Amino acid sequence: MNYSSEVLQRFGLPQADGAFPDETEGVVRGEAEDRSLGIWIRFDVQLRDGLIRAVRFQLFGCPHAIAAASLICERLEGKPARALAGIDLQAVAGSLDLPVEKYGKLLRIEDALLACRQALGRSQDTSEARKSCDEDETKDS
Amino acid sequence: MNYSSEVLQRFGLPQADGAFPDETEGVVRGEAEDRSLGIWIRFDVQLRDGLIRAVRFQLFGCPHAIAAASLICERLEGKPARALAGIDLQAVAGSLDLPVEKYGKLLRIEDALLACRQALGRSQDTSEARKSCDEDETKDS
Amino acid sequence: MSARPLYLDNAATTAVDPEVIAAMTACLGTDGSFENPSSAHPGGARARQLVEDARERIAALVNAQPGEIVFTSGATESNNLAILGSFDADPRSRKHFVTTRIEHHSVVDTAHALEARGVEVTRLDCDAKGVVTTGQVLDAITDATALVSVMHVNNEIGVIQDIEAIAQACASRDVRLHVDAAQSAGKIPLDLGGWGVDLCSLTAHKAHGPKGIGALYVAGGVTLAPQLHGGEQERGLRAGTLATHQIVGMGKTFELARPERDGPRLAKLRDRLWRGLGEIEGIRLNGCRERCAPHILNVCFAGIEGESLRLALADIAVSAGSACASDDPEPSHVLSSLGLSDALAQSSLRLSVGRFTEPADVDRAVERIGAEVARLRALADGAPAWCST
Amino acid sequence: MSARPLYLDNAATTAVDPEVIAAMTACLGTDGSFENPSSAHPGGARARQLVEDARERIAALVNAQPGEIVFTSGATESNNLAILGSFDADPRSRKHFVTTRIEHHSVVDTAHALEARGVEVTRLDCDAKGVVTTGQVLDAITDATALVSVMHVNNEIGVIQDIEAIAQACASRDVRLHVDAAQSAGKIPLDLGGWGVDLCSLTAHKAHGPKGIGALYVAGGVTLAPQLHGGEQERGLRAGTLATHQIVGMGKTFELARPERDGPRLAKLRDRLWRGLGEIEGIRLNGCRERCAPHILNVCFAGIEGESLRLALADIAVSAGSACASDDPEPSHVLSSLGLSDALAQSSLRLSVGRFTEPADVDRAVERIGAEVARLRALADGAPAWCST
Ligand SMILES: Cc1ncc(COP(=O)(O)O)c(C=O)c1O
Ligand SMILES: Cc1ncc(COP(=O)(O)O)c(C=O)c1O
Repeated sequence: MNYSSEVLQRFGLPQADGAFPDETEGVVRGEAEDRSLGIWIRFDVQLRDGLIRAVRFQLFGCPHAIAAASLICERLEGKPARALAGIDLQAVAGSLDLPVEKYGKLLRIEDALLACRQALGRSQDTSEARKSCDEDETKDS
Repeated sequence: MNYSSEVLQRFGLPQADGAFPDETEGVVRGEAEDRSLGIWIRFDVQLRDGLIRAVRFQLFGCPHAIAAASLICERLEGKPARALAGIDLQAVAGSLDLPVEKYGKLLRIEDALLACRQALGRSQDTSEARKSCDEDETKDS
Repeated sequence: MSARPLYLDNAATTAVDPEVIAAMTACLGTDGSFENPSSAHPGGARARQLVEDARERIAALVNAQPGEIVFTSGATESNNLAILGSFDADPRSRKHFVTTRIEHHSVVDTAHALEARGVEVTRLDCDAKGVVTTGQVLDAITDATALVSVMHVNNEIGVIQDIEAIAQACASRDVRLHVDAAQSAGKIPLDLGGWGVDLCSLTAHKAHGPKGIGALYVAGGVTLAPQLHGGEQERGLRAGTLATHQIVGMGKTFELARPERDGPRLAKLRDRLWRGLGEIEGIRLNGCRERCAPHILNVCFAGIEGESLRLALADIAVSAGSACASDDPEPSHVLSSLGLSDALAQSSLRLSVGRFTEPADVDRAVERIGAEVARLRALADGAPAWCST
Repeated sequence: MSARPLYLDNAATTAVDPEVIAAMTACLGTDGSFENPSSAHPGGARARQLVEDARERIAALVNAQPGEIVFTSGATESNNLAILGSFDADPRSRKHFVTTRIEHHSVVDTAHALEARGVEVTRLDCDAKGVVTTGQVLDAITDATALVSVMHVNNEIGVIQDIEAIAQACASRDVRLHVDAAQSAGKIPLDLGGWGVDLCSLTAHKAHGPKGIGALYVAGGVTLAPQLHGGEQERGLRAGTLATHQIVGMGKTFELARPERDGPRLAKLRDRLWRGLGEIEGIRLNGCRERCAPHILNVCFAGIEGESLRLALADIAVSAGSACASDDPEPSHVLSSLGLSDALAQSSLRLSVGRFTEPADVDRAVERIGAEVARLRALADGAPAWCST
């Protein structure tokens, strides 16, 4: 298996691994797993004033998944909460030079973020949120 | 093919190779050949007072044959003429450690010696000569 | 701390001993014995003598006669020659082969080749520790069985099969036994003559000799059909110019090997490794503690994803499964045979020590592995149970 | 006069070039690239890179793509793999093989093995100079022909076949061509890609590389059935741990080889030898003066018994026939094909020069041969005519 330097770097020194202590204020948690793909992931997202202040992740899975989770955490910080539903998976895969057979795991990572979004318990319509997030992402990349 | 040191020595430096000049006194000549065995041999035997004074040989053939011819020449010198018909082939083969597949060539060498004996033109009965020669050889070896 | 890279992959291959390198080099250049051992001239005869000396040394280590050693390009070729050569030469054209599920690929794939030729193959299961019993072998043998092939030391988990007993069993049924001893020669005493083994594959590069040279022990009276045609080398059993330097290298390798001395030294290193790693929670040994070759330790780190484990320890030369299959993401057929799930098989590592492994190397490896395992465990803290099973 | 032994047997094998020895040695010890090229760890990757570099160099010398080079244990194995592998993989199961009467034993014997499997073999005669024509090849090809195998340079008499024309002929009939180029690589430019050869056997040890390593060129799109099972090495075409030092040695060998420079140098030495020996009465050249590889000279000393000739010159390393058959008292099948009697074939010697042959060596050889021939001629003076025919 070949790994891009982006993957190697984030795998060796993930930027946002871990979790927030259980009672940390403003933290929502979201999980996803897929036994057949060999991945389990959990995000802790800390929000303040509608913005994502910090994200932490825990993960059982391959180096690509670890690197992807790490990169996503980096990208989310400082974004509005709706960004949780608007990660551009293609862009993540591209940045890390992920092999196609790993794309399935990205979808599970997205699921965990969506679970966070859901946990936020907002009343907004998710599809509308996703739409504006997409706009954000486009500007962002 | 392995060669005994006896063969190697006589092949590298045969003791009696060559022939006597055509008009040398007291020289008889005898030849034999066998195309299927790849051997041709010619002996020149010089006699004086009924004794073999010197023997020379010429040969086309394998190293074992050359060594055998050389050894036989050495053994004949100083012997009575009847020794030409009395070479102990077993002893020669033993001295040189000849492989069995070479024994056929020894018989052709013997033929050439017998031809010399014939050339001597003596009236003695050959079988009688051989008999006494055999006695000589036994003492000799 | 030394910068020397950590090499714990001696079951994949080994560094060549300096004495072996010296012996090999002396057969290469203009001032050495570079001549063709088949040549009739004195230089050829000298090379031939070196080849015969090497044959003697190899025979001596495994209790064989020099005439029973046939040089090949390695144990892969030896396994092919032994198995295909036995079936091609079987006077009764029998068409049944008995082997195990945990053989090296070169036996596994040769068995497939036999099947394609209409031979029926019985593959014996091992137990959870990797052991195959004599009873299983006996039960599998039928009137149609031409050959049984059981490896001595498994290359992934190190388990040692009881070849002496299996040889007796085969002999009792008049069936030929082939043994793949690629991993054991030099580390465990081999008594091929005494045990009554018919065919045995050997290789140099697992015992601090060169790669690309091996041998097949062919017990006196055992007939084989050559698989490589051309030239009368090796009594017609294996054509091709004899590679003097390789053969001399293998001879020196087997001369230097002292199983009675090297085995215990390796076992001490392996035990030190196991003591150190044993401190790690949730670690398990794959294979059989009581019947394991001295140089191999196969461990499972439950709860750590295999690919991440391997990448985290990429600076330590170890194997996941066997080297030959390293590009292959399939879980090891050997670990699967022990009953491990695909995930646990993927989370396993083979660590193997050698002549040049020092206790300090083992300690550094334990430290590094401990640290990475702790890091990845922390990362996966809270993961569901299936991640550890 | 130097005591350096006279080595004029470079067609049997060659001394390894010091640069090649250095490259090989660097792959052996603990401080070298000794790791298994199939291993996933960085040491394994480094070894793999060395293997791929070598593959590129070998491909470059013969105008091939690196992916078209499959490593084997030598040209013997390459010949076996090319021929048996072609028939085993033939989609139409065709059962006709065309080859010549002057091939190396590894082709000759493989053809016999094919016959045992029901393949019909056509063996083309050569003319009195050793040449086989394109017309003969075309005439022999039938609808059942799966493969044609013609050697490039004959190992006994050095005659060069017109492979380019033969390749065109085979292509025009849609039949696969295999070429044994063991003797030519490094001495004569090979343009495998340009000529349209399908399969070509190469070896290192005839060109100042190590024995026991060779390659098979398998042109893109040509399918073969592997003959050695186990492991995914060499795209599944040849199992067995890759012998890094051997492969690196072959790579260096092919990198150092410069046919445009080395060929003419060798030819000059060979011509000097022929000029010197030509003074000897009754000497004849076996083969073809105009189409001869630069390093080989095969001469017949009519009127001198073969075994005595060989023993007399035992201190000079030369060959009677080919080295592989040196223990074999049978006359060479190649010389017989030229029409020589058994006796004349036995009275023939192959002298072959190499990179380390100096003009002074040639002169000493001429002197020694001249003296021994004179001595044995004198000894056989007066012999009947049959001794010279
Ligand atoms: C048990 C076993 N058999 C056979 C082989 C193949 O040996 P070689 O690399 O000499 O072909 C190996 C190692 O590669 C092995 O471990
Ligand atoms: C023409 C030819 N083909 C094949 C071979 C066999 O090559 P190897 O010795 O590499 O098996 C040789 C030499 O031995 C040869 O001269």
